[in-house]
Amino acid sequence: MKQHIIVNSQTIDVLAVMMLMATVLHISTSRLTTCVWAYAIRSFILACASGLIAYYSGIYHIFITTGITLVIKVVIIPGFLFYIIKKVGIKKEVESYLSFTLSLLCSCGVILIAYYATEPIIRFESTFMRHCLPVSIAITLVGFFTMITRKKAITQILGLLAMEDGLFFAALSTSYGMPLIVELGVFFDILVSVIIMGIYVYRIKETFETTDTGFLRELRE
Amino acid sequence: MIQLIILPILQIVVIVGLSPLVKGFINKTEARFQCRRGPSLFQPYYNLTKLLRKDAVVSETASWIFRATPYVTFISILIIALLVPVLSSTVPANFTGDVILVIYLFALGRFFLVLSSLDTGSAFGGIGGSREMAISSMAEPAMMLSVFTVAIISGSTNLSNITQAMLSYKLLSPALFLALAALVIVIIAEAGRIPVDNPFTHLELTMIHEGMILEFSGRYLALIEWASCMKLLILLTILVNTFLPWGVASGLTFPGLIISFAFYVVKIGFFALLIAIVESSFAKVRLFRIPNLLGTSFILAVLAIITHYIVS
Amino acid sequence: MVEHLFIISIILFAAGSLFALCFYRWQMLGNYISLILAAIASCFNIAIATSVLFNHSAIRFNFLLYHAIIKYSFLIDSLSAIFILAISVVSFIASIYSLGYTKLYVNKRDTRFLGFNFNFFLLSMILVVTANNALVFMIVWELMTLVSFFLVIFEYENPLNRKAGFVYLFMSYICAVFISVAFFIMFSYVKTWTFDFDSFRYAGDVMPAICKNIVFFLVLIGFGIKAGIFPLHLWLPLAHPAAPGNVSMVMSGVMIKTAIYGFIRFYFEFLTPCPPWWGVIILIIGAASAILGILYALMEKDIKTLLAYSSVENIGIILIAIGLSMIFKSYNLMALSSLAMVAGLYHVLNHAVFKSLLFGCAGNIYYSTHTKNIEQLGGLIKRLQITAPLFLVGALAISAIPPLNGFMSEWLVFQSLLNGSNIPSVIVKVLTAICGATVALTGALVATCFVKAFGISFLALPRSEHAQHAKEVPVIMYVSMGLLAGLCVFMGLFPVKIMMTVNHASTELLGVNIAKAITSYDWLQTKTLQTNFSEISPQSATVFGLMFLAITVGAMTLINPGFTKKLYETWTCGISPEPRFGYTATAFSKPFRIIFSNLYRPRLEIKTTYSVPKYFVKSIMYISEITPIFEKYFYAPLSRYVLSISNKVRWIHTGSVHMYLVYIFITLLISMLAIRW
Amino acid sequence: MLISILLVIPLITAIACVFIKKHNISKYISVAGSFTLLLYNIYLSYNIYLNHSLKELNGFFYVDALSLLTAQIVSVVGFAAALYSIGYMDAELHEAEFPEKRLRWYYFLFHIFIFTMLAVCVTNNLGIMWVAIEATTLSTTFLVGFYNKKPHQEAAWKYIIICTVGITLALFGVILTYHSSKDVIGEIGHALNWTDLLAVADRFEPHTMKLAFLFIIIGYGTKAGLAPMHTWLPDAHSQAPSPISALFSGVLLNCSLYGIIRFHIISSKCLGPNYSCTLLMAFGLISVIVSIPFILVQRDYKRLFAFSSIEHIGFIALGLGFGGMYSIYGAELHTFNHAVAKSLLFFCGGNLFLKYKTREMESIKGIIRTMPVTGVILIIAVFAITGIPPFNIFVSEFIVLADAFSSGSAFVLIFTSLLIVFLVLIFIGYINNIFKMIFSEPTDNIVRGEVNKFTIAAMCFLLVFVLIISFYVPPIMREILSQISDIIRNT
Repeated sequence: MKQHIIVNSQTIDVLAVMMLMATVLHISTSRLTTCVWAYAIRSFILACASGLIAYYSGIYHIFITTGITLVIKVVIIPGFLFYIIKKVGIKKEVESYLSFTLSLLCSCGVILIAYYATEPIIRFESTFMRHCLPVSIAITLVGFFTMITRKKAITQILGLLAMEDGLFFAALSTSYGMPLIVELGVFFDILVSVIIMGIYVYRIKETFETTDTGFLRELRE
Repeated sequence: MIQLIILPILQIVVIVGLSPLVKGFINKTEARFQCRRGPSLFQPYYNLTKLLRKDAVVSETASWIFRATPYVTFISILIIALLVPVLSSTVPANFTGDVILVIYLFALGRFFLVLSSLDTGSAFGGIGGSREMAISSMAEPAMMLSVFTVAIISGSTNLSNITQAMLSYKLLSPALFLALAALVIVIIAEAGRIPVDNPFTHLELTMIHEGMILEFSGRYLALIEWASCMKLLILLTILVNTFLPWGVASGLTFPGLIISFAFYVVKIGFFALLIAIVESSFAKVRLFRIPNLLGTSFILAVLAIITHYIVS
Repeated sequence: MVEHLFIISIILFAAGSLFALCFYRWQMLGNYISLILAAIASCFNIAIATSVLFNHSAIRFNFLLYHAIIKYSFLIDSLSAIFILAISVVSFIASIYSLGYTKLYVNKRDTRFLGFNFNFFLLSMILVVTANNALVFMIVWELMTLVSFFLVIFEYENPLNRKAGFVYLFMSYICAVFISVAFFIMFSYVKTWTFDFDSFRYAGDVMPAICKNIVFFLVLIGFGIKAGIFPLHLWLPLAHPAAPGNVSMVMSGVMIKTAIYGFIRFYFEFLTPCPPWWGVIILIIGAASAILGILYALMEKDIKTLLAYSSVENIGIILIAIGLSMIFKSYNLMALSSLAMVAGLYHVLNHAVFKSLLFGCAGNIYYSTHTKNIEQLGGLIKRLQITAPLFLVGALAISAIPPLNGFMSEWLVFQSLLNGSNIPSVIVKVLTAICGATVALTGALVATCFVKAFGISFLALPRSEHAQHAKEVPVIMYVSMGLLAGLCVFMGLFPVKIMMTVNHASTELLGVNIAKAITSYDWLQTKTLQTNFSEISPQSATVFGLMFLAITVGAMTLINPGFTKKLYETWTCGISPEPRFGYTATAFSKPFRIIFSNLYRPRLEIKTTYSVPKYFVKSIMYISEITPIFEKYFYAPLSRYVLSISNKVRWIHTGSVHMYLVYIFITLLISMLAIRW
Repeated sequence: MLISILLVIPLITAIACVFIKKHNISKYISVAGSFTLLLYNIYLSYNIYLNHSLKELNGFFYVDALSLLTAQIVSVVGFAAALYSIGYMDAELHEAEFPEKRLRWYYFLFHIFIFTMLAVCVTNNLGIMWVAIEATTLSTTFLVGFYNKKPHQEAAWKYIIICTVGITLALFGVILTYHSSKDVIGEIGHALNWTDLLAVADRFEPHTMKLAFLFIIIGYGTKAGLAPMHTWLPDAHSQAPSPISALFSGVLLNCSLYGIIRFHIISSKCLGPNYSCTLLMAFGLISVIVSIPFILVQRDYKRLFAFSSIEHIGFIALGLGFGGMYSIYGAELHTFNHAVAKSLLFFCGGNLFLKYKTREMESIKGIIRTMPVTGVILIIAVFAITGIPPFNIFVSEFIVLADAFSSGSAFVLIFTSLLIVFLVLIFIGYINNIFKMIFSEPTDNIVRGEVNKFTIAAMCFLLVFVLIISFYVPPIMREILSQISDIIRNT
């Protein structure tokens, strides 16, 4: 795709920042359901972004991606998560190793690092979409960070999904999405992995009477 | 011909014949020092002849080692007698071996003696044997080093060559002197004289050599006693004829031999006297002081080597 | 022709091991077949070695079976031939000895693996000294280690044997690592991807001095471990006693010599020219090993451990000779260097013979009494009537008593030490002289040690039931030992033959043939040894001795024809003698324990228990043991340190998934920051 | 068509296994399937040997020597594992460790696992490669948690969480690579095709590529068990059924390493070899270091083997990092050697577990008495894995180290000398732990005798490879290896 499409980069950047905000919301909230909602919202924004990009760049297979995103990430996965939460009957509070303020500070640091690391790249970047790459890395890292701090299995899944969102956004914004087959494969994998994790959350609840993965410390040196 | 037949016989005769006399002489002089008349000079001969005629009592525990030992000891000393320049500096059996062989032949005798001492299964034999080995292994390096000094100075380890070299090498260099001092101490230790060992004691706990031969009797005892006398004489001979080879005949002329014999007797006599003086003026040192004594002689020998290397 | 012999012998060894393995029902039969095959193969190898030595024709093989980048190439030059000779002679004896010795294990345990490993062991040693390629050398070297390891832990029920085996394995792995690194460094300068020794030969010319020194030390430690020099001897006194008698015979007799072979290969072929101080270091290490080895041997009660320590001592003496040879070489005194080399190789052969003899006799003792502790023995000379004199011959030979072979090599060592006076540097001169004194001291201590070994275990009264009821061993065992004893005498009486044989190797190594220089004729018109210092003819000495013997005996009978011996019990202050009165090994070596007390650091403990009235002693217990310095102050702390460290580190596997994620996260962030620089 | 068949075989086998209800039949089907796979793979490898590389479906599949070796390992170990599974799983079923109907799913997942790994090897598209690697995780999660007891679930959870996170990072790496290539790569359909990327790799945007390779090595490194991302590995290996553990350390790690290597090639063409080589060396050395204390002090033999896998992967990474021709050659040889030897070890471990019902090493005694064959094979395997001559791993290590020394750069020398010290420590730990089990008096309550025939057969099958490579590397393999080292150094 050598031909350069002038995408209205402001909008994309705005969307990027909104996704970041959604992620931060994900950190700052203490309600599990809110986290899931945050995920749904972020996926929605992602879908919008991909739609825009598809529209502007005229690479139409991105529309397919958009559709799949809407179906899987906005509808199915949150639905599945709500189902799991109800079925397993997890307490609604999010338990964390770090206090919320502290984890917010940490995530700020992480975001800074993301910008710092990508600085040489975006320096050479053409004028548009300067924020996309750092933001997507930031989202990934913050998602990773939540996986570390959150105790419950389900919240770890959410963190993982956050990482995936960042990833998708990176793929879309920096290089107009990957080849379609790859996208499909990735979607499939994510779906399956979430389902498997859900199953395991269920099983762990069955056997350990808790979904706090901090208690899984049988196997150690 | 004469060199090959007469001289060896002569040497053997001198060593075998004179050795009891030396012992007798030392005893006599010591007796004199103690203001006794003491036994006659020829008492050792009487003892030996008496012993040789006696039958033997052998421990029933003992094995063939015990019976073989006297012969082995005696013969090893006899072989040594061939290798040492006694009258003439040209030793007939020169090719047979050198001073290293001499030292190791002594070791052969000792080896069997100690074995026989263990063979009887009595505690005294063991005491004597283990002490003997301890002392001799302390003495060995010092001896070897002092011999090395002479060997390196004279450029050979064959005793006769050493003697010849020494004949030409008139003055007594400091290296030689140190080596001599070392060797004297070693000889006292090897021959089992005071202050290392007391040949007269039969007090169990102080015995070394006597302890080993406690079970021997009859001709066995005779052979061993004789062997020890010869050992002393041979050590002295090595001492006098390598370090102070004055008057040793270089040729094989009859008068030359006579003269050198006279010199030999005098020198041996002198050292025998020295031993007697030492024995009657010192007390026997404690067993575990002996290493210090021998250590001293070792240090002297090392010094000898070093001085030689530094000087030359 | 000879090439075929070599290949046939390899095949025979392999076949032997397989035979041993595949007979399950008739294990004994399989064992016999394998051992006989091994014996035949050894004979072939003897033939090869002699032909190589006397035809001056090196033999090369390149087996087509090649590796990723390496050819399996072997070379038999005269140096290898000398070692093949030693190995094969001992292998031959050991094989036929084992025919008897393995009876010890019949129906007690699975002898298949014994035969299997034994054959492979012999084979691997042959291959080690013939390998002509670094990788192949390492392979066969470790093959040797492995099979000998399995032989060491053959009786693995005994935890001591297990420990011995593991220590042995660890040490020899370290040894292998050092040697490999030495090869790597040399290789990095030679840069031919075949790893052939031919490319390493005279690699010394292209290497910078610093690398050569590093390689020197690597090789020193690497082969030093195998040779058992102090303080790397740790495994040796453990492993050799643990192995079955026939095996420890081979291990102590020749396996440790392969390390000497390695030293010679490296220092005289790969790393030439070498600076004098290398030789000096070897000399000092040799002296230290000799003296310390024998000092520890002196304290031993276990006869096989005692022999193992004395192997350390003999390796020391060999190293003294090798070191001297290096020094002379570096000062370009080639003739003297060759003399020293001859002395060293001669002692290699001698030690192979008499140490195997001694280990074999120790095996006989174990066979008939089932104990190796000489305190338990005594009076065996009346029971093992043939083993006793054989052991005596071995003891005399190892104590360098003329006219046996030990004396000749020691004499040569002394001669070469004396020749140290030709060295320009004064310090080295003095050092050689002091080494001479050390060798003398060692000799005396060896004599003491073996007087103890023989006297305490064979003489006096039996001190235990085992010794009481000892029976003479099967014929084959003492016959094979008899062969070795004969060799001892022969090599002592005809040193020139051996010397000439050895001389080929040193000639090829150093390019100077000293055959003419060091032989002359004595009055018996037999060749005798002579150096620029002196000459010696053991034959004539022996002849004189026999003459004197005849004379003395004759005289004795003349003086007292009706001489009678009355048997009576030993005088023990009037009590009838008991076994407990006899001197024990501990008692015998007591003076040395006191004299060298700051080396041994003996721990004494006397427990006295009184009976009810406080005046009568019921029993007195006397415990005396010596601290092995290196084990206590070096090896033990090291291992403790490593273990504690690793225990501390293991907390990182906390088991919490969050923690694990943290590791990844931190790694990610750090490296993201890192790549900006 | 050649390559597609390679993928189809395990797929069919899997489906057949799951649809046949009776596990007695399905187990033989699985063996047959994996055996055909093995044969076919040999045929394929001969093909590659003739014409160096093979493309299919207009470049969607691409097989060259590098992928061939990995596929080869997959099929060899796969067959051995399938064979072993029969014996092992029957024994476990006999012990009623799990309900019978689950066995079908075992074989199904087993072959899906093999399928995904083959897909990793043969695909040309880096994105699909990522998908396949993620698919390996997903297909094996249930195998790790197969017995579905507490520790197994825990292990499975850690496994899926850590690996998915890592993999996600790897995907980011893929995206960044794509991003850095987007200015130079042309037609979008072929975007992310490795061959096409490599062709133009020298014109990539370097900074992005740097970041990309970083993400890749951390992401795929997690799956490959490079420290400090290795933490899932010991748990998963110790809890999975032994054949699966064998596949894990024998094959799975190599597959993810294969992923790293592909990117390593690209980035070393784009940035010059130093960058990626340094990263590989760093992570490799860290892995070796980290594995040491756990090998020195260890209670559980399966964990021990797992940690030694970490060490060996680290060694391979180092070998690749040294970057010399022969060091890469050696490293690739090492992958094969490690695969067979380590699988062999895990099989021995499986037999021990069947016999003694425990993974605690101090409660296992006298193997050589109770199970002579397993004991002997275990000895050989241990010697092989610790790199003792004359066994195969020694050869590869020797070659790698020799080349590292001859490279002459001080940096490499330091790494190598450290590495050698560590190897000694690891050896000591190994022998100390294992031989206590082998040579000792067996406890009386253990019945003598082997577990069953199939296990022994599988072990002998691998043993043959170990011994052959120890003394002789067949010319075809040598050719393939040298081709690989050419590919990696893209000369």
